[in-house]
Amino acid sequence: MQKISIDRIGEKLVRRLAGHTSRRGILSRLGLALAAAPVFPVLPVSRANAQGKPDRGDRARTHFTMNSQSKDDTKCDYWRYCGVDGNLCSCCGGGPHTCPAGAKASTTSWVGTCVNPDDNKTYLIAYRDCCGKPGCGQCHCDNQDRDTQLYVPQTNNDIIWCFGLDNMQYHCSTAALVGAVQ
Amino acid sequence: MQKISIDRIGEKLVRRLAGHTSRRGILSRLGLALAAAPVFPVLPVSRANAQGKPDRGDRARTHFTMNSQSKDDTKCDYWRYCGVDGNLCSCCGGGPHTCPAGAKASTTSWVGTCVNPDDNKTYLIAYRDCCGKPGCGQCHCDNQDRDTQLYVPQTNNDIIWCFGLDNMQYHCSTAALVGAVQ
Amino acid sequence: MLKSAKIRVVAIAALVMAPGMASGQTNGIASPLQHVSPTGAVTIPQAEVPSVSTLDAVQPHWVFVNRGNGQDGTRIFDGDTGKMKGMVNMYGQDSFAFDPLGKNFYVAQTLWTKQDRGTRQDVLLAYDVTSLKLVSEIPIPGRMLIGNRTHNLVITADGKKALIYNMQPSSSVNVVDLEKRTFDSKIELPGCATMFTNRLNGFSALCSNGTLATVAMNGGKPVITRSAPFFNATEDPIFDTSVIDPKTGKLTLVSYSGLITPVELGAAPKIGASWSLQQAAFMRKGTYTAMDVNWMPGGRQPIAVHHATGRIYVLMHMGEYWSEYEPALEIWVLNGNTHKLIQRHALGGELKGKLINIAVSQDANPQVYASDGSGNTFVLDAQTMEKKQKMEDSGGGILYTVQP
Amino acid sequence: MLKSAKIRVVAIAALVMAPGMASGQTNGIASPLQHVSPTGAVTIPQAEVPSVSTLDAVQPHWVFVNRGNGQDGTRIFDGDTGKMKGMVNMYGQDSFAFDPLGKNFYVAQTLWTKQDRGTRQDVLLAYDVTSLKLVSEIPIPGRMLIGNRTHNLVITADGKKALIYNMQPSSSVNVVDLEKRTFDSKIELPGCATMFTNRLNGFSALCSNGTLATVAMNGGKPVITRSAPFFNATEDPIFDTSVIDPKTGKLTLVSYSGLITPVELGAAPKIGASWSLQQAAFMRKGTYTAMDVNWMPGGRQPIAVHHATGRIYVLMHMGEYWSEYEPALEIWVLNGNTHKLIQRHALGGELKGKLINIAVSQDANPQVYASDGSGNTFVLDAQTMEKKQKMEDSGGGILYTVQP
Repeated sequence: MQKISIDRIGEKLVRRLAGHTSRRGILSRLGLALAAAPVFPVLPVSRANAQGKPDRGDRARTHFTMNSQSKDDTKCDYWRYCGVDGNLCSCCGGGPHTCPAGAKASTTSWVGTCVNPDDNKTYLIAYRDCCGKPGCGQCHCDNQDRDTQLYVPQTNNDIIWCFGLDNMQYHCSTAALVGAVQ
Repeated sequence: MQKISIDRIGEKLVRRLAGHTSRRGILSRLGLALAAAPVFPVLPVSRANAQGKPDRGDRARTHFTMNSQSKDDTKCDYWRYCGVDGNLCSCCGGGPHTCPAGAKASTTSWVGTCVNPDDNKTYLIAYRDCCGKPGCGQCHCDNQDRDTQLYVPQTNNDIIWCFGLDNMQYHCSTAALVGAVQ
Repeated sequence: MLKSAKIRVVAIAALVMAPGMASGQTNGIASPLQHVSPTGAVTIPQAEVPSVSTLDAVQPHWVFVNRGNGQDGTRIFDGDTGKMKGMVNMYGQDSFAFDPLGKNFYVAQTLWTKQDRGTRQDVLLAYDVTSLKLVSEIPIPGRMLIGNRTHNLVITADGKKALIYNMQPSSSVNVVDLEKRTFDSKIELPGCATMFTNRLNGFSALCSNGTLATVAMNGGKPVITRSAPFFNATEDPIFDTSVIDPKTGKLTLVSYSGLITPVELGAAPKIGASWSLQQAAFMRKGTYTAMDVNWMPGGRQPIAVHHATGRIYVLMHMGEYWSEYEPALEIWVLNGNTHKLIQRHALGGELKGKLINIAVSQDANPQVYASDGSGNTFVLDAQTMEKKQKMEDSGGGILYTVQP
Repeated sequence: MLKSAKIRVVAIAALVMAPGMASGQTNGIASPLQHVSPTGAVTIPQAEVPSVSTLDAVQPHWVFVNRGNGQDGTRIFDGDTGKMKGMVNMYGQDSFAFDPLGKNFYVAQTLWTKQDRGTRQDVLLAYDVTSLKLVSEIPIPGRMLIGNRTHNLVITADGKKALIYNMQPSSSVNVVDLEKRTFDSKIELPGCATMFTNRLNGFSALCSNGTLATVAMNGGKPVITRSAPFFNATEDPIFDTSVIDPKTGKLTLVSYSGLITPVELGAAPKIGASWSLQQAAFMRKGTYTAMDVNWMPGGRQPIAVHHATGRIYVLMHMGEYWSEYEPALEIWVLNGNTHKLIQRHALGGELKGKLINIAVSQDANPQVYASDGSGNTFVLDAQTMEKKQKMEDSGGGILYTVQP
């Protein structure tokens, strides 16, 4: 499998974001984007920077995706939950991308790339926690596809993803569809 | 079984306690005694006021006392625990009348009258909670001998008996021997 | 157009990688971006934005399960589907109450600023029944810390006052004005607890000397009157989770030995004659005598009443004196008006010897709810006691159904 | 004489009855006093006064079990007896660390003043190891909220600084001066986390680009250097519960696929050659390839090292790629110096397919500790893996043993 350089994509992106600000300024701004973006941030990049084959095929074949279903979003094996760790908001009075009443939706998330068994395509999923209430306690799932450790936080599902909220008490996790990976 | 009037004993006791204070003053003082007494308060009364047979014999025969033991104070059936509800401090790093390290001993208690199988005598037990730490979680017992409801608080074992302490978080319960009932 | 437009994105993963990039290392190691989007492009057919749900109007078949068994919060379940509808935030020994006006869920709460240290804070909270948002937080000068009680926070029949039981350790009631949203007054209530609101916007309470105290709240200084003694508070206590019909002010009191005492609350409560559960079931009356086995009511919340029909549901076990919290082997159904047994239901399978709390919905097609204190709440058919739903990890405490 | 004197008393019960008496009712109902002491007299052979225990010096065979499974607090158990010795107060995502000087237990804590609302409070707490009393509470400007991590609160080798990982969401380390008991400084640590103290009183951390960052703390501005990349942080991550020997600064890192990488920490860490757990066991090397089954390390805390002998204990299961948290079917014991398998131990009974955390005592007669995340912690014989003790309701999180 051909390797591509994240750094080259990243550099252009960072430069665009950064304008004339200092390195320190860039970092802060990136931090800010994570914490304050009201919707999952999506940023345009030049396709020319990206090479390699799409994220389907054998890389998408995990134990989870080979056993997932698309009918019941209150079950741990629902396809979007390939990287979820926590209580499913769908079991707590909310929905796959809806917090239960009284909870607050985090503006940040970790991400997963999950395969929808209906079209065999890979989608980008944003796991946003719902916060400010005691743990829901229903439908606890701990799926592990592409779950990294703390030093790669954006795909770590143990972190309390309630950044930017007044209270970070964990209630449940949603799994919003953000995009289809080509 | 002959009934005796608690009120007559009580009145004399209250008068002695009260001196010349008002009714309101008496109530406050009684409340204070409950909350602030460093040791279980013992107050003299005239024996002449009390009649009736001792609290042994058939009244002491409960399911608990007929099955209790005197060897292992980390078991729910240890004789002193006839009225205990909670985690035994003996299982939490403390002892039957000792709080685990870092906990605070309540100065108030609910009471039980339990039969020691070694001498078949009835003893007055003060159940003092140890407080200010998360629930110990070990050796949970819920014995019910003479357990009353909230409107008779002195023998109710569901109350958090941490009155008088800065923090009333429940950790575990002790069972101190206070006296032998004649 | 935006929703379905095919736009090119990189995900947040790229952003967090920035520090790594900035160090200038091109190490050839695959990055998360590669898996997020190796082409650097993502199609967004319909980007889902976060939202927050609201609660439907409270339904008769909803059961509210109080915290316990290691779980905080009062969970709301739909008894028809077994699904969780939402949660009212609660902790430790917090108390829950419905609003007769249907606007709020009330919680009497005690917290310390630093959990096991810091400043104690006693408050009455009002949560909106639809948004479950906190709409009001009223400081009070203290409250009783005890779990699993149904009558330590009660709301007067007109919905204007909250009554919060306190013991510090002398016994009193803190009154909150729900219209002004302020603490109103403290009523001394020596020797009594377990409050039942009456239709006169006052309340009654059970007392240690076997009487019922009635507190008239008519604007002036509260007046307390006491009934004649009618029960034995230490030998045969009345469970303080006994049941009131808030619409009629009718109490159904049950004692450890199995005596049912009906009471009609009012300025001068009418205390009816006690009758025996066991005698209604053609058995010897329950006693509070040592070494005497009988069927006995038991559990933390051993009795439920369907007010419209007067049907009484009781958790029963075989036990001796002082077995008042033993879980049930049977559920007995009785007619509270005729004092006759309707049916005994032996509990089987995972229900046998487990249930300690019982409640019933108040509609014409009632459901029975029962829980085992270990996180499982069951929905039972009120006719057959057949298990219809099982809700796991539901909490371990008292069950509440709305009074319609 | 007082202790054994026969004196006449009434118990507190009489006091609480006072309100009832004052109402002037003589109702003939038996009172609690009657049962407390019907004669009005009590013999006090030896009145037991309340006391508070202290903790013995921390023993090598004590295991510290972090909160979880619905229980707060870190419980301390004696592995020889299975008995609980005490508890360190902890909640939610609080972090725990030993003091190299042996005086304190440290807890990095985050609380809100009103639990689910109010003001956030981030602090470093020091508890005295004997009294378990809180001796110091130092405010810090934030910390990372994540459970079950062993390297988010670490103490420098000289015991003078506490390092608390933070992400808000940019990555940094808050440094606390433990001598002055104040917050000292913030170190930016972009792209890295999981801190290992070195003997130079600085620390190293794992980074998302597969490097090890080393932070020199020599009084002035901290200097960060980075190693060459040596692991794949997204394809084959190193478990961030990997193990350090704080005395020698030797790291034993284990990756999802089963690669062990030894590292000698220092100003310029020496990163050793990786070797394969599976190859050591005469099997095909673990891969991170889809649809390829192998024995894999797994769990929340999958590896333990007995530093004196270099023995490595790993929780192993049969699984595919991305099965890194699966509970163990076997415990593998390897020689970390020779990279050779010593023994495979199949887990049976209640241990089979349950264990997710493992630790080992550091004395010459080691015990293995393992837990299932559902409240059960087991003491195992380090030679035979025979079950010696079972501690129920012990908590559900990370296990700690003291480094003697």
